[in-house]
Amino acid sequence: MDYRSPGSVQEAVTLLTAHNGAAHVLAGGTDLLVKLRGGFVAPEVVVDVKAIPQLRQIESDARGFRIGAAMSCAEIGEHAALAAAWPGVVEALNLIGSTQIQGRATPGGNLCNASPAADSVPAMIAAGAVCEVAGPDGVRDVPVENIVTGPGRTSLARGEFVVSFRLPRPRPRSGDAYLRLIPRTEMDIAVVGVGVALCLDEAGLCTHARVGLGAVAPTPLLVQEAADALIGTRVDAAALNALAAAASAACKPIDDKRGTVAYRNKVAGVLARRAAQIALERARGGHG
Amino acid sequence: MVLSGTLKELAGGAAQIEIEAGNVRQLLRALGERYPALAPHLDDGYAIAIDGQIFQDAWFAPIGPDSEVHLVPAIRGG
Amino acid sequence: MNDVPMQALTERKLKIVGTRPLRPDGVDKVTGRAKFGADIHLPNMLIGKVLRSPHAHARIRSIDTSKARALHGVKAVITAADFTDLPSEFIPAGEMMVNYRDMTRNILAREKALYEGHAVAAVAATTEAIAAQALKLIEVDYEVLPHVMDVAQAMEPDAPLLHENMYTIGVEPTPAKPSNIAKRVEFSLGDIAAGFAQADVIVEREFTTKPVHQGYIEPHACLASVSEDGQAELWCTTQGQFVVRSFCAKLLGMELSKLRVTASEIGGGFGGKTVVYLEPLALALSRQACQPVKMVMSRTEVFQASGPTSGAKVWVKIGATRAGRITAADALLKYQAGAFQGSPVQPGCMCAFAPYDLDNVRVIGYDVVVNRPKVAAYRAPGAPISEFAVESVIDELAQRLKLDPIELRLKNAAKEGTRAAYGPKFGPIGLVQTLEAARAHAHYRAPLKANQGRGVASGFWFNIGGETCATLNLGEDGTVTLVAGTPDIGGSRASLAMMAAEELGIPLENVRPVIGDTGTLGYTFLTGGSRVTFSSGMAVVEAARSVVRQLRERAAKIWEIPLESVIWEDGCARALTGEGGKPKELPLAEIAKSAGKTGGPIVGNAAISAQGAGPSLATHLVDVEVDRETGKITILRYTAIQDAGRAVHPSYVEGQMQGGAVQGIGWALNEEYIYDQNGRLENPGFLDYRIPVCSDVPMIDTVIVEAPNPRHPYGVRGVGETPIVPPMAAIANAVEHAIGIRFTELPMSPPRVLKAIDDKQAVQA
Amino acid sequence: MAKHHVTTTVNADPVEFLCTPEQTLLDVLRDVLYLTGSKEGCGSGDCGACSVILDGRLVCSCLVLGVEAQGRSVETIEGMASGDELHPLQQKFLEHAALQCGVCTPGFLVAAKALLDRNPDPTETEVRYWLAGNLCRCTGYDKIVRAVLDAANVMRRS
Repeated sequence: MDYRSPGSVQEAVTLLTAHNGAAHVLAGGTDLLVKLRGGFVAPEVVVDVKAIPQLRQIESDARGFRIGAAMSCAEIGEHAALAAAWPGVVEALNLIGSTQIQGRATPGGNLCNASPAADSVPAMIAAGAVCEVAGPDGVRDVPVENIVTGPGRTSLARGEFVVSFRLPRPRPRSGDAYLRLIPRTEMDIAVVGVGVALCLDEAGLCTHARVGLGAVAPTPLLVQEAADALIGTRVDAAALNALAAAASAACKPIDDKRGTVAYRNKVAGVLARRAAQIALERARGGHG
Repeated sequence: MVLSGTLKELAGGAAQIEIEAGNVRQLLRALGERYPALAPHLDDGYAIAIDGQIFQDAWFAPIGPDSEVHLVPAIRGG
Repeated sequence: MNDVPMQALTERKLKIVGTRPLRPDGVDKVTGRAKFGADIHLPNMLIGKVLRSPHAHARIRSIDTSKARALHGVKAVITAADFTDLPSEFIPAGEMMVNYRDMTRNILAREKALYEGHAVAAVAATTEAIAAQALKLIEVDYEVLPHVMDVAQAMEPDAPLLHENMYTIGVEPTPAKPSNIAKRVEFSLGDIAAGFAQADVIVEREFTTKPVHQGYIEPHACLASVSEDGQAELWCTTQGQFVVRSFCAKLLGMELSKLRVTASEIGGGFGGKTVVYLEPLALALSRQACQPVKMVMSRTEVFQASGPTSGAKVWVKIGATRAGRITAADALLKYQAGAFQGSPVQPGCMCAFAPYDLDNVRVIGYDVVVNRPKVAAYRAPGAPISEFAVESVIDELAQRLKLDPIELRLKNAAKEGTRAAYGPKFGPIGLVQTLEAARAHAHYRAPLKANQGRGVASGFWFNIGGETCATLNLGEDGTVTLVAGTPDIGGSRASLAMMAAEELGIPLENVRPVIGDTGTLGYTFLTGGSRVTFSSGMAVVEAARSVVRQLRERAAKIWEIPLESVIWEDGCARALTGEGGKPKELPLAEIAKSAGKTGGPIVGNAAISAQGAGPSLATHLVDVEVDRETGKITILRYTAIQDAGRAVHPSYVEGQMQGGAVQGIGWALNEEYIYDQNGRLENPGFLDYRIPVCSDVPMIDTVIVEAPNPRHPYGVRGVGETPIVPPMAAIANAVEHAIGIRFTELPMSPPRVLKAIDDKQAVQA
Repeated sequence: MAKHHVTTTVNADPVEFLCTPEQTLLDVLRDVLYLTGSKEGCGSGDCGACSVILDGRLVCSCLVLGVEAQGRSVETIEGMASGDELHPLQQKFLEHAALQCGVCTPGFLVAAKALLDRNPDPTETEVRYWLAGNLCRCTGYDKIVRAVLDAANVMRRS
């Protein structure tokens, strides 16, 4: 195995393309190094993308935020403006692993590791984040929900990698939240994860909502039915129950070492309701 | 002396036995002679309780004339 | 010393024992200087690695190591064929009875691989990468066999058989057919049937617990160096360097004197480092290569192949009168031993009802082999499992009798003179004191909110003594080197040095405690069974008293007066018969300085078989909150109360109580082995084998009660093991009081708890 | 695969080493530089025993490649005391008996230092969550948390 640390997107694309898929992107390494050690992957070369400037900065302008895919979750958590605008996304990023993991783990890695249980992905989906993907044919935009195609599989073509995540400026009276269930208080993989983003009009009616679910299907899900349960309502008890039912209904989970089908179905609804209540508080608190 | 559980069965159901012995070693020897079925088990991780006081690997621990003696499994620990 | 109890000094004014000085090895451990198992490097050192079975149960038709041997950089390859087979006989090794036929098969599979991760071969190479490559080149021809993981299934007559030659011991007549049931044990007192006939209320339940791992943070590691003439050095992380020497010498056919074992600092053991895994392999590889060989387990290997404690099924039935007097208690224990016989079912049986004064009691236990790693000791081996069941039933009995659970326990508590179910009568024990302290504690009266509950449970462990040596070397400057043979896992250097300084009347900082290797002391049994402060403490006190006698003798010679007229106090020899009635005085340092001229070096030795360990009993209080929508349990408050006999260094006694309680919390809430259909472990790591993390637990309040052990010069009882006994029942009882559901299966993980809540609602609807 | 030549800073001293691309920073610290204070408890970032501070960030050195240390600054337990003076955290761990076996202690101390460098006045809850990535099986965490809070207190006053 060789190690390369390109200084530009183009250089990285060239390296990744050259090795016919035997090249592996190294961002935070919190998943890759475990796989390397376990012998689950044996790349010819690992391409460390942390020396590429675009991947290591957060830009914000009138349109919104651009988060470098190789920023560490700890760094992102320290960006006050982003945390104020998208608290749910930032909370989700800051739930990934321990303090030590936070110092290394990145949003790009959390997404492209393609685990159904990745904490940041349901929150990013709810927030409507869009990935900037660079590859041999240039740069293209891909909604976060279209990246993961199955456990460990992504829609990225050979030579492609995620450069950044774009989040819009939050609309007035909007809020987002992410909740997950883990058996302990820290250090676990989500058994269920739910991200909710919603927006109210002056009258307090929900005009816009997006709901992302994690760990309840082969890929993180964008659940339109769950969003529809909120849109046009005052996000009252009835709407929240409808949301919970829709979230539970959208689950296609499996029994595994972390939870049962029945458990995931039920808790997805419970967490959707709780996350929506937090998002609602934040929307009423008034963002943007 | 008193035998219980498994050892009691091996001793043909005898629970309370009178044995002349001045110390643990003499007691084990006498016990083995009286109940040959017991003999192979006596060195098999047993401790001796003399008047409630447990002795492990102490052949020469003295036994008083009216002492109550129990054969109990040896204890290890974590 | 063996049999004559030393005069208890508990009334004497103590200057050092009972205080909280800094531990002598502390600075090494906060600066990274301390050398643990994997921290030693030698020139020309090879790296050893183990090939492990991917199957839970498979016959090994053949092993071809030729390709691995041919690989450049590979210096040694071993299989079971490199170890002579040993007969099935139980041989004493210290307090342990060891079956070397099983041990030699556990370190390297012979006829069969009996669990996933069972070692099959090992290699030593110049680099770890080459060793790993060599493992891939070893060809093992397996005939995969049906496997059995569950204790009840393993007891079925048609269950897959692990050992074709195993006939149940303890049933008369011995069965004609082999089975997975290695042993049946029974303890009984009085008349069970008559006892239940007198009962007004009877509670009967069956409980299931999962195997749990000791979870020491330091993986097994060792470094062996065997020279061309067969002299061997072994450095390893172990609870007992002398036990390792006995095991390895027997397994490798070496003379004890040829093998010198040095215990490194040990990164946790809890019983799991009382056996050998890598050590004999490293020695065999080093013997073949004539180079040093270092071996370190990965965390995956630790979970797959080192011993957890038993999973079990436990049935308990207890009857009591309306007044709350227990009339009869009955229990049936089925413990998993793992791949070879030797579960802790026997102590499990003996401890089950030990906290109670019972006239009619029976406990039957079965030791059953299954296709899992061979169990190893884990903190109070066997007791937490049976006492979880008993303490849960006691709590339910209290509910049915409308009695306070502490009140019910007090009505039946064992005390001095109580006959234990396993036969003997207890000496002085402190259960009643812990129960009264619990009832008096503010925690017991603190208010609770909705979905919150409080639980109580008590626990018992025997504690042991055993073969122990210690040496005190008095230096010419008056400072003392204390050599003990028991590895220091939790601060025992401090408690031993404190007892030595107390006896000699010198400052603690003048005593330097070190852990001796097998060449420096006589046989000393391992650190386990909560025996170190008791046994090594007893040996240190005896050695110190020998030093004091020698010091008095030297002073008597110098003053030319009889020994009898010289006393020892405050670190000085004193004679009352001085000029003009003025007492003569010689401080220790003065006598030490002239020792060469007054008869030679002053050394105190003790080699004892420590007898008279006193049981330690505990009562724990816990408050929990249950999230009814997710099934998640939160520990809100915890108080551990225990009889320490006497706390030599109270901080480290509290530490044992707190650590044991939190291990118990993990056992109760989330720790379990998860195997797939093929008997392969799905969670061999700290990510999914969930031991408690810092944010999972509150502060663990402690109350030390002291009912001195008359058999120890300072009244010491072991304290290390008892604290893991009460937590599982205390938490299950608290959960029952919070949501009205009694959990009889561990762990009480969120999916299990939520299912129970939903099932209950379904029934009510 | 040829070894990489890495120039870095360890505990404020310039250090050069050779390592293969596969070797982790922990492997390099322990087996190349013989700084064995950082321990390997799991090799997967789940126990924190290998905690080091990399350019001011707390990380698990088992999840960092040795080659990634090029041009960076690494702080390990060996650099925590200054001369013969223990860091207040080290002193408080001793005073509170916040260690039993001691194998997790270097990781806890490095992690706690990283916390107090950022937050000189943490609450008990903040301490517990910050240290959740450091496993201790001996102490039940009680005395560790007390030691960290006490050290923070002392450091604020001095």
